[in-house]
Amino acid sequence: MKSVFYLLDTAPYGSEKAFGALNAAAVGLSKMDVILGLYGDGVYLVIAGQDSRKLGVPNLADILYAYGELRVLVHEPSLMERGLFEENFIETLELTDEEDFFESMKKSECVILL
Amino acid sequence: MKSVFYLLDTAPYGSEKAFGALNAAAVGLSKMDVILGLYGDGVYLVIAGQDSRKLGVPNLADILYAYGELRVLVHEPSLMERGLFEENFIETLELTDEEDFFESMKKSECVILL
Amino acid sequence: MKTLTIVLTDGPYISEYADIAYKLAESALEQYKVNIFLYLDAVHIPKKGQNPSFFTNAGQLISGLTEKGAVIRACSRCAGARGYLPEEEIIEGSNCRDYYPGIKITSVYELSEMLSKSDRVISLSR
Amino acid sequence: MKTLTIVLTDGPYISEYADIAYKLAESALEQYKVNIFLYLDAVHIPKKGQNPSFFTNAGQLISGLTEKGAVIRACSRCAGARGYLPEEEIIEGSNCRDYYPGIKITSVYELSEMLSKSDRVISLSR
Amino acid sequence: MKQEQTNVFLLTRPPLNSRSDLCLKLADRTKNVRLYLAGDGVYHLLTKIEEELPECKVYACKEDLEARSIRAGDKVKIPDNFYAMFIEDVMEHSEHTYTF
Amino acid sequence: MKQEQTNVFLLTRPPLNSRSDLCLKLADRTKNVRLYLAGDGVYHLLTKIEEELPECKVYACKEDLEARSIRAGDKVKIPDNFYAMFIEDVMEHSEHTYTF
Repeated sequence: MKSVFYLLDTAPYGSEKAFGALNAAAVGLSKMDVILGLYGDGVYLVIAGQDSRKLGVPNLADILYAYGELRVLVHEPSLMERGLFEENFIETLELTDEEDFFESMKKSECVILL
Repeated sequence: MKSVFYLLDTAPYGSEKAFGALNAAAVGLSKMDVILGLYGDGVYLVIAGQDSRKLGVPNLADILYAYGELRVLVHEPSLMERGLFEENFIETLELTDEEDFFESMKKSECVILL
Repeated sequence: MKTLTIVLTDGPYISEYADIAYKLAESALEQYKVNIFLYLDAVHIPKKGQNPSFFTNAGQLISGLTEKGAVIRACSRCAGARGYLPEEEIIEGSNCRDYYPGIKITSVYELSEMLSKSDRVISLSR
Repeated sequence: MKTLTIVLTDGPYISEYADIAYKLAESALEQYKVNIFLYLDAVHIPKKGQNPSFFTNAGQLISGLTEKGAVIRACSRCAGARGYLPEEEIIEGSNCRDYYPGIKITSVYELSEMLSKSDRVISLSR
Repeated sequence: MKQEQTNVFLLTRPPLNSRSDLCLKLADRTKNVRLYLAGDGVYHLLTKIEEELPECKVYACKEDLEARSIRAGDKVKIPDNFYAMFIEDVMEHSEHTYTF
Repeated sequence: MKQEQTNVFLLTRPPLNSRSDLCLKLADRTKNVRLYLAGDGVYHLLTKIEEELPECKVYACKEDLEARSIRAGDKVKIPDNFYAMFIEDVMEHSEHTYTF
């Protein structure tokens, strides 16, 4: 495999899955082309200003900033369905329509859902 | 508590949840009024003729038969949505419309989702 | 004194319910009796030796509740399936050497017992 | 020889993916190299001492695959969080005394290593 | 004067989730509802749940709002100690408690 | 003669599930699809998935059908050894493999 597409469809903080997807994607960067695709509830990760200190869990937005070289695609229809139009988004992410999102999945050699 | 409503909304066999809900409901019978409500994917449990030997997991239909005194309510709209019209159902179950299903939940002193 | 019973079914970290149950129980213990029943994957919550670098140790949290009076029990079928076995001897309030102090493995009948003696019940599961 | 890597994220019993992974790996091992990476809750799968009265022992199943040549590794962060700690000493092919034989705890970097050397990848998670 | 009995709902799932739908359906058929949003339940504020359930008092957990960077509208109450308030409501003033 | 490259999908989720929807959307945009149903994925036969995806070859796992008491229509293939067939397809004849 020279490319991998991690798909995250779980909301951040309610589960370790978002943290796990970010870690797995980040450590893969040195060996492969890695894309993290945010789909369904995974798109909640885009909101800027997350502060998880009082929950005693890692700040996932900070992890996204720390791995600026990681390509993160955001499935726009999932954002729209969830009422995420007026929020500020983390800037490094790429909003993609359904067509482009699925094309990226198909272009990657493998897709991993966590 | 004198009454408990266990709500199962997970498909049988893909997870231990259905087995867990059946066991918890069955052991409660001696102390309380127990209802097991099948909702969403939980309604797949109604199909007669289940044979799980080759999977190496308990036959959940047999457990339902074994606890004939357990009241099991089946949410009919969930059945319809899942295309379960032409199947044979286990006879001891009670099909209920949405109104009655929610009324039963409200009449029980507590609702437990597994 | 009124009694609250909390039923959990998820393991730690993969879901936030161990943390939420801790906060609920901690608040409730100031005035009420609290039971927690660990069912299905929740029997993993009290496993000893957790070292979650970035998260709060869920096993220690929940074990700490027993010092404040919470009664915490794990389902023996679920625990046995996952490799947690009850023993005769009780050490630090636990009958499982794999568990943090204060948490005992008992049968699922204990769940019915807890429920029948409770005023309120909360279940948390993903 | 072609290589298949299977990525798991769920614990045993609560999901059927340990069983499905076993069947996939067993078939694949007849002709191919097989890696299995245990991530998140899947690090519970190899826990020793499982006694699931009504189900097939998932830990023994997966441990048996290593005898047929499968390489099975667990994420060290996920394992450590849940109380499974790697040790220096390797006994029966494992560096964790809580684990069935043949399964080692390694870092998540091993996942990238496995993926980059694989021809096909299958992930199973609920 | 005795406080009126309420029905307390705790919702910890995000929108577009089958358990959230079940919660909202049941709340819709119930009187005197107090809806507590914690965990991923606070994402319902993005879809204005407080306007969908105008009869219902809505509370949200501050730590969960901060972690997820969600702002609450004026109709939503953000208690200083969410869990203490929830527990008091459940134990002392509620007829029924439902958790989704 | 070289066999045509296929795209192999393994679906283990029931209908009305967001991952099933994602699987079907992706399958719909993909050529030469072989859809393998295992686990709770076999419940898709109740909603006639083989008719929704007429271009697609559909296989179902026998043990999973039996456990769940699901009958398969004529268009659905039920291999003697589902996993052996799946693995051969994945390893030897597929361009891509997707699991949902």
